[in-house]
Amino acid sequence: MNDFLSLLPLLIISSGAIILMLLAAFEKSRLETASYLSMGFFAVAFFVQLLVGCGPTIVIFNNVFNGMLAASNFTQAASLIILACGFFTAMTTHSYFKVNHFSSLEFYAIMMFGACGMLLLTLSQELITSFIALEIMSLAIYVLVGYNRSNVKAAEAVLKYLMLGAFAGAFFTMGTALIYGGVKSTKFVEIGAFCAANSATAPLILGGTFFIFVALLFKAAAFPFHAWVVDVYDGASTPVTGFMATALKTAIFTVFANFLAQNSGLHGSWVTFLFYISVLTMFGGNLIAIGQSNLKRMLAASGIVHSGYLLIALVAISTEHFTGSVIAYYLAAYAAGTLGMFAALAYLGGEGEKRCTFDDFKGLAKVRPYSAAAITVFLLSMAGIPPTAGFMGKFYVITSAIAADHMALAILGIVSSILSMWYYLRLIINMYFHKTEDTFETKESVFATACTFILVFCVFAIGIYPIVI
Amino acid sequence: MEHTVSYLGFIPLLPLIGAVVIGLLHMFTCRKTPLPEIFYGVLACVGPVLSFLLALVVFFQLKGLPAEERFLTHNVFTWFAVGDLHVDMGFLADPLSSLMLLFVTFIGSLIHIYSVGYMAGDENFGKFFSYLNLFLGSMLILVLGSGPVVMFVGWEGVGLCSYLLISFYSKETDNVIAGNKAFIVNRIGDLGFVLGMAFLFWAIGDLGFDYLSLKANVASIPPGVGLAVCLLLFIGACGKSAQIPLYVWLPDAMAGPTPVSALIHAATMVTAGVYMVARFSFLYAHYPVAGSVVAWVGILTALLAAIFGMFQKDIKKILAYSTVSQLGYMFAGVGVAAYSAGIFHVFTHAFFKALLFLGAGSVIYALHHEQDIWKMGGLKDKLPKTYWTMIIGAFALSGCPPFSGFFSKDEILFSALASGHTGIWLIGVLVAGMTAYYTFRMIFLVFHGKPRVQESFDHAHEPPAVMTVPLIILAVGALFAGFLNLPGIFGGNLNVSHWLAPSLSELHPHVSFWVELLAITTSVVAFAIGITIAFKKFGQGATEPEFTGFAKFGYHKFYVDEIYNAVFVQPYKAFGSVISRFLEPNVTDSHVKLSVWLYQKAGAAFKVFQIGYVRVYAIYMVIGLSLMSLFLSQTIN
Amino acid sequence: MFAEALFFGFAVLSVLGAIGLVLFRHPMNGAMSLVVTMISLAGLYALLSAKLIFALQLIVYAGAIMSLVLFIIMFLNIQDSDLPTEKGRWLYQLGGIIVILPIASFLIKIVKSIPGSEATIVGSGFGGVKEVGLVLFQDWLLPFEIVSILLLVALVGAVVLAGKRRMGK
Amino acid sequence: MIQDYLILSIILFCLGILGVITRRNVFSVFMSIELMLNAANLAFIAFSRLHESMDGHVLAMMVMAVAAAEAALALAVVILLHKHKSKLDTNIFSLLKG
Amino acid sequence: MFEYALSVMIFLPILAGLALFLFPFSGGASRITGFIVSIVVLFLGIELFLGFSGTGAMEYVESRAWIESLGIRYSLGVDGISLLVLMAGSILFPMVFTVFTTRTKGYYANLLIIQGAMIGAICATDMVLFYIFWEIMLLPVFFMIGIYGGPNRLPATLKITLYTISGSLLMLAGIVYVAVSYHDQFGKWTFDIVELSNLQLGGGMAVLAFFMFMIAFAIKIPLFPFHTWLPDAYTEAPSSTTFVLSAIMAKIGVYGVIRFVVPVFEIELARFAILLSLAGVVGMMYCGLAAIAQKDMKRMLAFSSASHMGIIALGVFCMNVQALTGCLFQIAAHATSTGVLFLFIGLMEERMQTRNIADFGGIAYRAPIFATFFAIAMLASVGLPGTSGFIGEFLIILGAIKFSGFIGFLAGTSLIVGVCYMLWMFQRVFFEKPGEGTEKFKDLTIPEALTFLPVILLIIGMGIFPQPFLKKIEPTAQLHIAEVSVMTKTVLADNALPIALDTLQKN
Repeated sequence: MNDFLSLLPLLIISSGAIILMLLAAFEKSRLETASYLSMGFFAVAFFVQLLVGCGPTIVIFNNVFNGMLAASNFTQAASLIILACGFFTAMTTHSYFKVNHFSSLEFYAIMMFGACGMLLLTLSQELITSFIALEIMSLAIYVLVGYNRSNVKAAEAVLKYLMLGAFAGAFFTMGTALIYGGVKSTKFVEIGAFCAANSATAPLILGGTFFIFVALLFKAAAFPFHAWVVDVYDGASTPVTGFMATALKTAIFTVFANFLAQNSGLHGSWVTFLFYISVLTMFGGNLIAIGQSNLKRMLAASGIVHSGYLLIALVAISTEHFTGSVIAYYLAAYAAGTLGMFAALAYLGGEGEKRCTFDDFKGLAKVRPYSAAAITVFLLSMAGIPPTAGFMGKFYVITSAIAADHMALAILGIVSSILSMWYYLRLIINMYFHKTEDTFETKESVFATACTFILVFCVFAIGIYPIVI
Repeated sequence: MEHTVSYLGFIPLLPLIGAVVIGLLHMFTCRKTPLPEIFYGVLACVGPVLSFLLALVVFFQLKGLPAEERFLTHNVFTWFAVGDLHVDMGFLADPLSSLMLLFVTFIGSLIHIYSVGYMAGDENFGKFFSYLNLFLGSMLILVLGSGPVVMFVGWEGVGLCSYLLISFYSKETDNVIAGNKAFIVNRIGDLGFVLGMAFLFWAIGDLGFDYLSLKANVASIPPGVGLAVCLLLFIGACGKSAQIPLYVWLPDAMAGPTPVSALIHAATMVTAGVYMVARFSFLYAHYPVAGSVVAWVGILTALLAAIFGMFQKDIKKILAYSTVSQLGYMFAGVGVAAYSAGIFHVFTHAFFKALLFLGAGSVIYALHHEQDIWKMGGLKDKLPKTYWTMIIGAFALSGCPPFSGFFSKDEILFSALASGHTGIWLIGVLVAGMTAYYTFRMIFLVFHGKPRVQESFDHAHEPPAVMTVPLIILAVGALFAGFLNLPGIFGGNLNVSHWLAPSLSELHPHVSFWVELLAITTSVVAFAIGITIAFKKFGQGATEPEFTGFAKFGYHKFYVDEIYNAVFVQPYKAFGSVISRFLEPNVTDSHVKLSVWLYQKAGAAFKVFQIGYVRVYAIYMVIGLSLMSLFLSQTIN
Repeated sequence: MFAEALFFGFAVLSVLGAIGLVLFRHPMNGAMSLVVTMISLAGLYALLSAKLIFALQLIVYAGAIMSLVLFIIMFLNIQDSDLPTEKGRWLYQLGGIIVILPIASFLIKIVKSIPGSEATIVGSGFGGVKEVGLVLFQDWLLPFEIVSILLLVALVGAVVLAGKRRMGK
Repeated sequence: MIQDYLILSIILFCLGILGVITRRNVFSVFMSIELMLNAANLAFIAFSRLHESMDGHVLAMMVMAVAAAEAALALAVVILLHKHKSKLDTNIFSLLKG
Repeated sequence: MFEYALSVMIFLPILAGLALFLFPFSGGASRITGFIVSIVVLFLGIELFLGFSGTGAMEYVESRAWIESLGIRYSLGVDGISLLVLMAGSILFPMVFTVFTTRTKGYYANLLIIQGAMIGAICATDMVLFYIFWEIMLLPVFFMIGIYGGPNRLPATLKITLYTISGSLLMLAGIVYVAVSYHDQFGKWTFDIVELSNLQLGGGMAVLAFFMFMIAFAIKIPLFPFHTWLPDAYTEAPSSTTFVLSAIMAKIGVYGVIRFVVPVFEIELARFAILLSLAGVVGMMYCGLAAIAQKDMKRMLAFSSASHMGIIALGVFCMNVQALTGCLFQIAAHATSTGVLFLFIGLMEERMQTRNIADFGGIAYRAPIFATFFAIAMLASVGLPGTSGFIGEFLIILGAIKFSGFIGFLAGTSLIVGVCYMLWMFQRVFFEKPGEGTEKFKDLTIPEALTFLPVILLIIGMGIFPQPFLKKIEPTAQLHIAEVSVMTKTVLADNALPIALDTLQKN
């Protein structure tokens, strides 16, 4: 029964997706109905997930699924974040599609399929399952990115994402093959057992993990696999970008942590590698972000930086008593800030996302003070200024890094955080300290603002009452 | 030993209260309906006079005690106590301070009274008296303070008041600059004072940081520290008492109203340095080296100021340099460990210098603020009271027996000789002659001969009684004060020396009668030569000479001000400009600017990599992969 | 012996096909050479006693997927002028080989380190439909199930991206 | 023996990479990725033979399924791109950059 | 009744400020609200001061679990170190609302939030809590300068914000390092400063962490050469913000060093004390020199403030009771004098629409009350005995002499440096012939005079009766210094000049 409960959110979302898909077949169904429905599904799934108490680790339906799925507090937290992201994205799209008419009902179905893949990804304890879940998620996101067919930029974005994603996926399969060759199994547990028994640096394991890391790092937009992310975020429509930036990253890092945490030998041998990757990711991301004038591109680049922080947390996870709390907390904090940011951009962007650069937001505070304040809160959270959630997230990451004797990493993380202040403040400065040039008239629904302000609340709530799992 | 008397604190407090009350009244009324001057005048004089009366009480109470127990203290409250440091806001009246107290309050009161007449009609009448009271109050704190820190309060207080009063006519930029100069130069000296206090504290101050405790523990001071303390304190004294190299502010201090000059030069401020050295005589007595430094600095200052004095044409400047010169004597006195002689000279000097300044004030008042002696002349008949009183003052200043100055100066020169400082003695004698010369040069030019500017001469008239009475009182003092301390050769009583003895750590070298006689004779001869030359040159009226050669050099005060300006002031300002124009934006801030610049450039450079071709992105990935695998293949053997 | 000769033949064919894919300018030619590679691979699977996969490779890959690709290529009616000129292709390919060499050497180093690579005799059931089916439905039920979701997403996605659509409201 | 299969797999995989990074034709790139997946499949089968377990066969089937799904989507994207520019050059699609 | 006084003092202004933001208040209503809130805080502060017993321990402690897994607590408390800083933060604030009367609600709301956050930073005894308030107080400053500042406000606000945040983020790493070391040594998580002071740190990492702390505080203080943000920020900020920055916020930097660096990094501090104190005195002289070349009055005062902060910071590095107590006292004294001076300049700017020194002249004749107040504040700032400025400076110089004769001498030059530019400015602005603009210069109105009078009286009162204040802070200073171990003292002695050394041995 417990096994079933753990799967229940996933089932709710997947059946919701199918229902919506079927609904799309009816001429009469309205887009708004679909958005309400998907909100409802996400909300129900969220609360179910919240109510499902979870022990340390449950292997779900061990007999039937052969130990390929496992739930823990960490996966529960991750799926909560993913479901919340889905919920808020659905809220955001509700008003976004009022001014941008390119959507159809399938949008929500595909989004929920994507969420489904993400949930599977968090639960999976086996490489090929992870791969399929990853592909479900990716394919859904590809479709969402390219959903606006009339927009050539979206098409370009989907091209880039699809090509590079499939390229990275090929590495994943090759890595799986090598691991299979080395271990004779693709389950995390058995890989861990093998590494414990033999050496974690056996050539096949080394090569296999390397290729798998490449694929995961690609999805996480780590250096040097980051180049796509800026263009794809730019090309995708704003709510999709928000969904991508938060939920997808959550799923990827969850599986990444699950994979690493099963396996102390593996973790130990890859720490140095991840160390350099995380440093390069943070600084590369900052350097890209500083030169951007488009907000979505800047946020994409800052997403790279945040991936760098998450990699710090990965470097620092202790395999002995892995709880993933630091990663989950950081993801939650990051998701709240980023989603809020994209939600605000989605309704402030106006028709066809005409307001998208830093300069377009000059003087926002004079005309729409509350929206400006909300954006400020999100930016500050992303920058890691107390008392927002972002600060506590960064604080945990640094604490875990120093506790794991990675002082250098902590300091580099902080330096990168300093660098990132630059572009976050730039937007605040534009909003507050410049003369108004635009009227910022928008036609958003109450959902968009509600979503933004709930997220403001979340940012503070997560920050002030950090429930560490 | 010590006796606590609770009224001691009132002596400085009374003028201070006066200052606050007058100040507030003036501040709130000056813009609308100023109060009548007489109101301020009375209010201003009450404090000093009452203080003087209290000082008399103190004096007689002390006198009633046995010589060793002549200490009256009053610790009003603990000022601050931190760790071992314990500073009381306390007052100490011993023979030394009581003597100072007496003449400071006495002369101060007279100057107050005189000022009522002198300042009549000034729009800032109230402000003036507020400052004047504050000045006197500060000086009394300085004198009465029970320890160096309390003394420092008065010390800085008089510095502040001198600033306020010198720049009193603040609409003229020069006056304000003179005030600034006084304050800043004093502050330089204060640095020495503070450092000296600090060293003193760390040496022995933890056992009690007042004079009596310090004196009791002076034996345990490490020798090096003690010497340093002496020299540092002397720097403070140099600043306050206008000694080389910090004397430059005093002549400029003439910018203030004349009674202020009188107050600064006679009763307050400049004597503080001498007083301080005498106060610390228990320390200086252990360090003859420090004493010699003091004495030499003093006598050289005396010489230098006398040279400058010979060539000045501003009546107040002449008097100012004479003060510097006399202060030099005093330091020579305390330097050769003749503390009582030094203090006695302070005492007599207070009378005749106040007299001379107030007299000069009368002249200036009579001539409508004319200060150039080459524009005066023949005023003897017009201003008889002023003339006669000033003559007395001049004799006293020049050291003519039996005027007060003679005895005190002679005592110093004699002590120098007796303690083996022959060089100091010789210079002292020379300066005595020069003093007589420039003093009487002034007297002759101002009062004798024919009027040089007829118009102002015609309008000149004797000032009112409120100004002349103080002159007369002071003249009496200048005439007879010397007899309070008749030296041994005249069958002397040495009253003052004996009175001061409990306060001072003085050595009395035994000397022969002949040495004493030699000293007196030479100084009388020097005086005679000086006055003769002055009479020859100026007695019958003379015209203003064109200064050439050394005279010009002397008139321009050896260009010391200019040198200071070029060596200290301008570089200071220039350095400030360099910092704010160049260093601050380009050097100190460079780390910030550089990092920002680098960051932006790097960002711009990184943009190039985001080329937009999907194939290129794949190439990035593969290059990264390839580098990593290159690295990883090292680990496979 | 025969097996080795077959392996060699298939290996050469598949590599040639792959090289053809990389080198041919026109995608049609590339697709054809890829088909060659895939068929050779099917042969290799057969050599490795993977009977089911051999069949699937021929049916799904060489058959279904490649014919889909070819269909699309023809559907789009690609003219020569539509194709990128790719002038510096040779240079790129040279550089690409240099860049890829470390990866290749890394992988080959890994493979070389595998001990005991001589193929043993396996039972006749190995790789058969029934046997693989048993493994699939016993041990690998979950991936099999979720592949259905994947295909569903691909289906809907392809329709959304390429198909006709009634615009939102 | 098995090593030879694996080396062949590696050669094909690297050729696939080469195709991806050197070609500008969308189809070629896409087919190169298919080639890489095929190389991985070969590795699966080879390892499967080595371990004498049939898990590798199942894994290869899964990869095929994924490849099919990806192919479907990729071809849809190709059609989408062709509608926009009637070209198959990836370099043409570089509006998003900087 | 005063059990929660500290929490109230922190959160009342913050909540009031947020309420002002969220609800439509008019500018006037916001000002009244701000004034009332600050008066409440003022009374709480005074009540707290009077009730403070001065035993050296923490008083008014509030401690509540917050983030249990890391031992982070919501813990507040006041001891001698924080008392006077807290007083500065609570007593001086109402002035802002009475002097600047015509601003919009955002202005007052920001000020309220600054006050709450500053009090929070002062009272927090948990390092993380401190850090949080420390960062929060910067944000309103950022907005104040950016929205209400002068013409070059953008670079100025960016500079101060980025500069300070850089420092404080480094400090965050330091904080975490300290807590992690504590966890390694004692096996439990805590960020409480009292417990962390038991820590024995050593090695290169400790030095690194020490510098992270020091850089953060050095930037905030600001210590040479990290002061370069200051002139721009002080000049461009609206006067109320400059007041807050100079009077209180800079002091929190010094306070932070005393509170967090001295107990934890005593050995590192002793090792680098000579370097740091040199930075202090060099900064004092450098900024003092720079001040004299300024044409803008506010900029001059900004440099002057930086110059004074150098001396105040020096008081910490000398590590003896006198210097430390002097430093703590001077924190409050300087807050009163410099803060008031900045407010005065704000007033002058409002009246004359210029800050250029050359545009002024002869104000003393037009506005005697103003001139007198200004002069008193100025004299306090140059450390004249009888004003609040003297006691602290004297104690610091005294302590510095013990620490090192050379440093003491350099510190003493502050007596001279300060006077030079202050008198120069006073001459140009208040004396000399009245300029065109100053002819109509209005004297302080009665409300204004009543606003400033208490502070002016405080300046004089603190100069004449410092003991009631010192008595409350000195025990803590004693304790603080006593905790500095013998080893540290020997390290210190290595730096001292021989002349100070033999006095040291004697004690």
